Amino acid sequence: MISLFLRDLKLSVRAGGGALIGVLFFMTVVAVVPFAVGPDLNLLSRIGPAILWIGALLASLLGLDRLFQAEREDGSLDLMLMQETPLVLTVLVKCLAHWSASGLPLVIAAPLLGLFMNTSELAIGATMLTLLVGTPAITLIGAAGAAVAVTLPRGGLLVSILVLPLAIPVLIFGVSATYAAVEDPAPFLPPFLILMAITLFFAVIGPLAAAAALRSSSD
Amino acid sequence: MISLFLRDLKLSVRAGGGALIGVLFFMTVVAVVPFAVGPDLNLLSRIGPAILWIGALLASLLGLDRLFQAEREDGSLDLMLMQETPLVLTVLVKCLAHWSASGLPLVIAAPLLGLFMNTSELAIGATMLTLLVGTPAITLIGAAGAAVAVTLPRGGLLVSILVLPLAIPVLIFGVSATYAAVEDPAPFLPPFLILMAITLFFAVIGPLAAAAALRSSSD
Amino acid sequence: MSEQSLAIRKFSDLANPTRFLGLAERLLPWFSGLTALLFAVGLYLCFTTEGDYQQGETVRIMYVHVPAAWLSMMCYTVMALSALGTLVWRHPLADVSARAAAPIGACFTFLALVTGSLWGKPMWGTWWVWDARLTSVFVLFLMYLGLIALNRAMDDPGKAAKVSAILILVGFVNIPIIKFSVEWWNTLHQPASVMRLDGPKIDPEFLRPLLIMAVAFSMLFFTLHIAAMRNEIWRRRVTSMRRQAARNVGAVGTGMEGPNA
Amino acid sequence: MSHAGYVIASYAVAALTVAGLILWVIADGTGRRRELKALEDLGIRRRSAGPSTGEMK
Amino acid sequence: MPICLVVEGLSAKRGEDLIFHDISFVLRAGEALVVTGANGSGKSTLLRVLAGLLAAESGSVRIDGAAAEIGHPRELCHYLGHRNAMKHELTVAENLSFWKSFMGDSPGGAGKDLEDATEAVGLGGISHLPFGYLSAGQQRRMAMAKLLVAFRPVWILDEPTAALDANADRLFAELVTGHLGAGGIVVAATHQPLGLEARELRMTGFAGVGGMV
Amino acid sequence: MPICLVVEGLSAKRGEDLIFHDISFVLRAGEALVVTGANGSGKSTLLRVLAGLLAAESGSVRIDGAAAEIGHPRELCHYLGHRNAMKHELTVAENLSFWKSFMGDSPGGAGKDLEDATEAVGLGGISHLPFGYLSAGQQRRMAMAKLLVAFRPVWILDEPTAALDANADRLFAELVTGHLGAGGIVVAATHQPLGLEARELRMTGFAGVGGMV
Ligand code: HEM
Ligand SMILES: Nc1ncnc2c1ncn2[C@@H]1O[C@H](COP(=O)(O)OP(=O)(O)OP(=O)(O)O)[C@@H](O)[C@H]1O
Ligand SMILES: Nc1ncnc2c1ncn2[C@@H]1O[C@H](COP(=O)(O)OP(=O)(O)OP(=O)(O)O)[C@@H](O)[C@H]1O
Ligand SMILES: [Mg+2]
Ligand SMILES: [Mg+2]
Repeated sequence: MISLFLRDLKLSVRAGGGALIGVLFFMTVVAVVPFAVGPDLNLLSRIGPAILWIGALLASLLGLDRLFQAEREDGSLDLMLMQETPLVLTVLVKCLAHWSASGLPLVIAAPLLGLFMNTSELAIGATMLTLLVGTPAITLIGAAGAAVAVTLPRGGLLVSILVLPLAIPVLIFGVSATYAAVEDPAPFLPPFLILMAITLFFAVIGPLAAAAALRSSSD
Repeated sequence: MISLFLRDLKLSVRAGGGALIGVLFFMTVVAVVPFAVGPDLNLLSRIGPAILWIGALLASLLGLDRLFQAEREDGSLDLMLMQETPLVLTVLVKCLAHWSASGLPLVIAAPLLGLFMNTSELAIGATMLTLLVGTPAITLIGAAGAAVAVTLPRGGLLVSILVLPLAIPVLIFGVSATYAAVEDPAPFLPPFLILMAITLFFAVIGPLAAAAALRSSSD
Repeated sequence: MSEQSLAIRKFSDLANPTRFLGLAERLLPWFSGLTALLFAVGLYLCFTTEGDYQQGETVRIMYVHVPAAWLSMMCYTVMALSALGTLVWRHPLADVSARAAAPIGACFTFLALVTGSLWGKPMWGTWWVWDARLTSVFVLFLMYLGLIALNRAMDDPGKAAKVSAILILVGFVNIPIIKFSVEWWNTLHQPASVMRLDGPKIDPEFLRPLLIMAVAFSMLFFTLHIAAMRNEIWRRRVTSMRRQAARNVGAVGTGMEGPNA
Repeated sequence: MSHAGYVIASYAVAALTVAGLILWVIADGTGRRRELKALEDLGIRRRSAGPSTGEMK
Repeated sequence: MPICLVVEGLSAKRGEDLIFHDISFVLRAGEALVVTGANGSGKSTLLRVLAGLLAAESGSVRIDGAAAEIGHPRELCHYLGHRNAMKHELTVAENLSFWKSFMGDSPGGAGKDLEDATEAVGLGGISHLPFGYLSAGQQRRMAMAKLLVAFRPVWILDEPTAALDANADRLFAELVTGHLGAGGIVVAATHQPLGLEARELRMTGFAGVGGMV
Repeated sequence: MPICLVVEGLSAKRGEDLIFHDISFVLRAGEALVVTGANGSGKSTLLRVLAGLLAAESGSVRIDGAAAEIGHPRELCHYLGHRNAMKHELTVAENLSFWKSFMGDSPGGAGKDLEDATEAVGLGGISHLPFGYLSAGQQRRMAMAKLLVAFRPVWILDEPTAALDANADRLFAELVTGHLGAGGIVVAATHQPLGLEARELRMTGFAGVGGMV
């Protein structure tokens, strides 16, 4: 299992700087926003956390579709399906590797971008925390979509169709927890705990669904 | 040429709803913003057009990377490169088909989303008009990025990164034309005409650059 | 050997990477020594000169910020010249130079951004504003990163060279925007006071360490650039030798003879 | 108002970045040199004999 | 105790159509089966059913006499399909050692180590190269080395010698003979003679019934 | 006037390395050339240069005696590579008719219509199926039908018979003979004998000159 984790990490570093491209995309999206809404710092600092979350969501979605498709195209998936190792475990480890290579860098880059959006220190911390807790959920549920779409030719798009509606709650609770941390009356913990619950829930459901989809889609 | 246009349309309809996903993503982005800025309707209606434009911009990037990559993977690109038909024309037709399948639905969905953002009817009309004129520019310049990235394993994100900076002028003039239509003192026509000029410019530059990149990337 | 390939041979001699390697081997120790020396002097001056009566101690940030900002623009200019070299003269070292410069430029731009922000917080009361100068420097940073990502994603250097050369040249419009943004638009940022047509307008007390640090940073850039170019040449040799190895094994092993032999 | 923290922070960031850059260049260099050595030890020459031609029958 | 691959009344569908129907055979340790037939007659489909990658419509695949309890017969099988299951970005050694540690060995045998395996397919000494640098034929041979690094008693091979030249064909025949000699079982689909002694299953295709020859 | 494919002093690079050097030949109407050689010797590279898909390092490819003015020799060529250039989501008929109308006919001939072409490759009557439902060999045959629906005097074929069964091999030989008989030209790279009369070009390969750097 560790060998799988290491292999996937190696692959994403070696195959064209996966992490770098994800972070760069994130930064570009954030940099585009002031051009549209104007350089008004107050406004920017208000929508800052939301923009960060949208950017992170998009960046983690865009690479996801290759999670199993690459394995399928070169035949590795067939071999993984045949092993004694429970498929659920294989899926989970692949998700972890994917998140470490492309989700974690986003979390780490978030504070820098938060500064650009003139977000307060507290809000930046809250954004980082919610991203840290929330992005794994996107990867995990994305894995299920990627598995469903693995046999489809234009999987990339389909994954998002399947995953986006499921990712919306993550986004909403992530964003509202962040705002709750900043604005006084709203309590931070309830939405944050819900976010954690969603992540844990997806950590179970995502790999299970993905494994089932992979089994049945093999042909 | 018509056969190419029809084939590409058929493909995008048959292979997993390119249109649908773009619209879905667009809706997600728009749906999240109210959570961020709070239920302040004035503010929402103020930033509404900008958010719609950002959403549309990001959504049109989503499918772009497959524009030539799919053709390359199954060898069709080789044959297209060999024909008498000028490559520029082939690229242009492919762009048109892509825009009809995934840009047009965004334009059509925009009014609905505009209502969610409490945008005035006039602003909605202006947004639609500017999107109608502006989104082709994104597809056309995106084609150049897609052609550059055609040989890359993780083309998707890289295309967006290459294209986003070039799309910024489109965004700026699209948004400012929309605002100009709503706020009285600023005249609507100048930015709108500039937007049209940018689109026409990209209609020439994009396919030319894409054709050149495709020729040189063939191996 | 045909005439044409002879011509290719001859032309390539002019830009012989092996000669470059020899040169680099000889230059590098001197360059690194000089850089270290300049930094020692520069840093000493940085901390011994007086603070500004208006800005207090924070003026010392200038000695890092301004050279880093200059270098970030100079590095891009070097890359743009190299890009011209790739496209116009097809000089084989030009592509190596552009590719090696990108990470260095990204680091300097990063430094300018961070030190600028660290200066902005006490001076302007905010880490960041979206004005023309700051935005254009951020765009420069993104362009560096984009070029690095592109180079890493394309494994065939020949193919990456052309594409990135074009991108570099297109992106070069950003450089004058950075330089003159403070004059074209009114921004929070300070207008130029050293690099002006009518001579520097800055107290020599600050000018001395600033200039020495600027020279030190430039030497650092040249040293690193030469070393990175050398690394890049080695990297390409490794790649080419590996392909060769794959082919040789095929030749030595089985299957050298065709079916109809 | 002295703001020493900001000054120290900027020098620290500068030192770290530059040190990282230098270390990376050095490490890259030694790595490539080692790989070249290994390949040369395997007896692979960079420029080998004449180019191949097809032969017609 | 030697193993034994038992196939009983197997039939499989592709989409809506029955591809083959009621195929039964028994392969004992040391026996090989070559599956032949025209294009589209269902060879690949049969192999994928045997490897547990495609659900059978009816019938069963069983392995008797395995050294330990197994969950599913596929766990005792190697499958070499049209694609090589190797990553172009990683070196050959990284690829092989990943599969070696990920797959592990089936009870009753042990995989060779990397050097021996690449040696055995005639490509010793280049395992430090990225897989993508190899030519089509070399890649195929390295995929075969995968059969050696992790031990599985049953090999299921789909057109293993496509893209190989005559010399490599011989080498492959040796590998298979060696595996059979050690008590293994091999099922291979092919268009070309493989140069080994084996029983043959002719697929007659298009809903035809396969007949043992 | 019959056409004539003239290749003079051709050489090509892959990455940094010269793959072949100074290849010259002339093929007249009705002549075929078979390119052979070990794996990685540069067969595919040569064909891609002939098809204008890869720039030659030096030398030229020319077609003399074409019926009309042409911009580039590649416009008179069919290229069948390793990949089939067909979309899995579209039916065979949709695929073929797209290529028929997109490519059009070169002057001096006319393509067959779809039914005749699928008939000619032995798969008449299944053109309503999505291309993805076909087996490997059937897909390859349908890709060959593409050669027939749009007329091109020169065919450039890279391992055309890979994955074909013996029957289809014969059928392919017939197709090629027919094309040659009608005054066409064929260049094919292959590992297996194609069963037709042709001149042979052996690539000796493996002696790449290390280029710059
Ligand atoms: C992140 C924010 C900042 C960025 C990206 C930035 C960028 C730059 C650049 C690119 C230059 C070189 C311009 C040229 O050569 O004309 C420069 C110079 C300079 N910057 Fe900044 N800067 C930032 C913040 C600040 C702050 C907060 C201050 C001080 C309050 C400051 C003071 C200066 C000074 C004094 C110069 C030298 C100008 C001259 O004499 O030519 N900068 N900066
Ligand atoms: N993914 C699929 N979906 C539906 N039908 C399929 C699919 N793959 C193959 N078929 C059909 O199943 C039949 C058997 O195909 P299979 O690939 O098993 O043939 P094969 O004997 O391996 O042929 P070949 O020699 O060409 O490889 C074919 O008629 C084909 O049309
Ligand atoms: N895309 C590529 N980039 C760089 N080098 C390549 C590329 N494709 C092939 N090569 C190299 O060019 C050489 C010739 O390859 P080519 O594909 O022409 O061989 P071939 O004769 O067709 O072999 P095969 O019989 O395996 O098809 C090989 O040594 C290979 O390493
Ligand atoms: Mg098959
Ligand atoms: Mg080949």
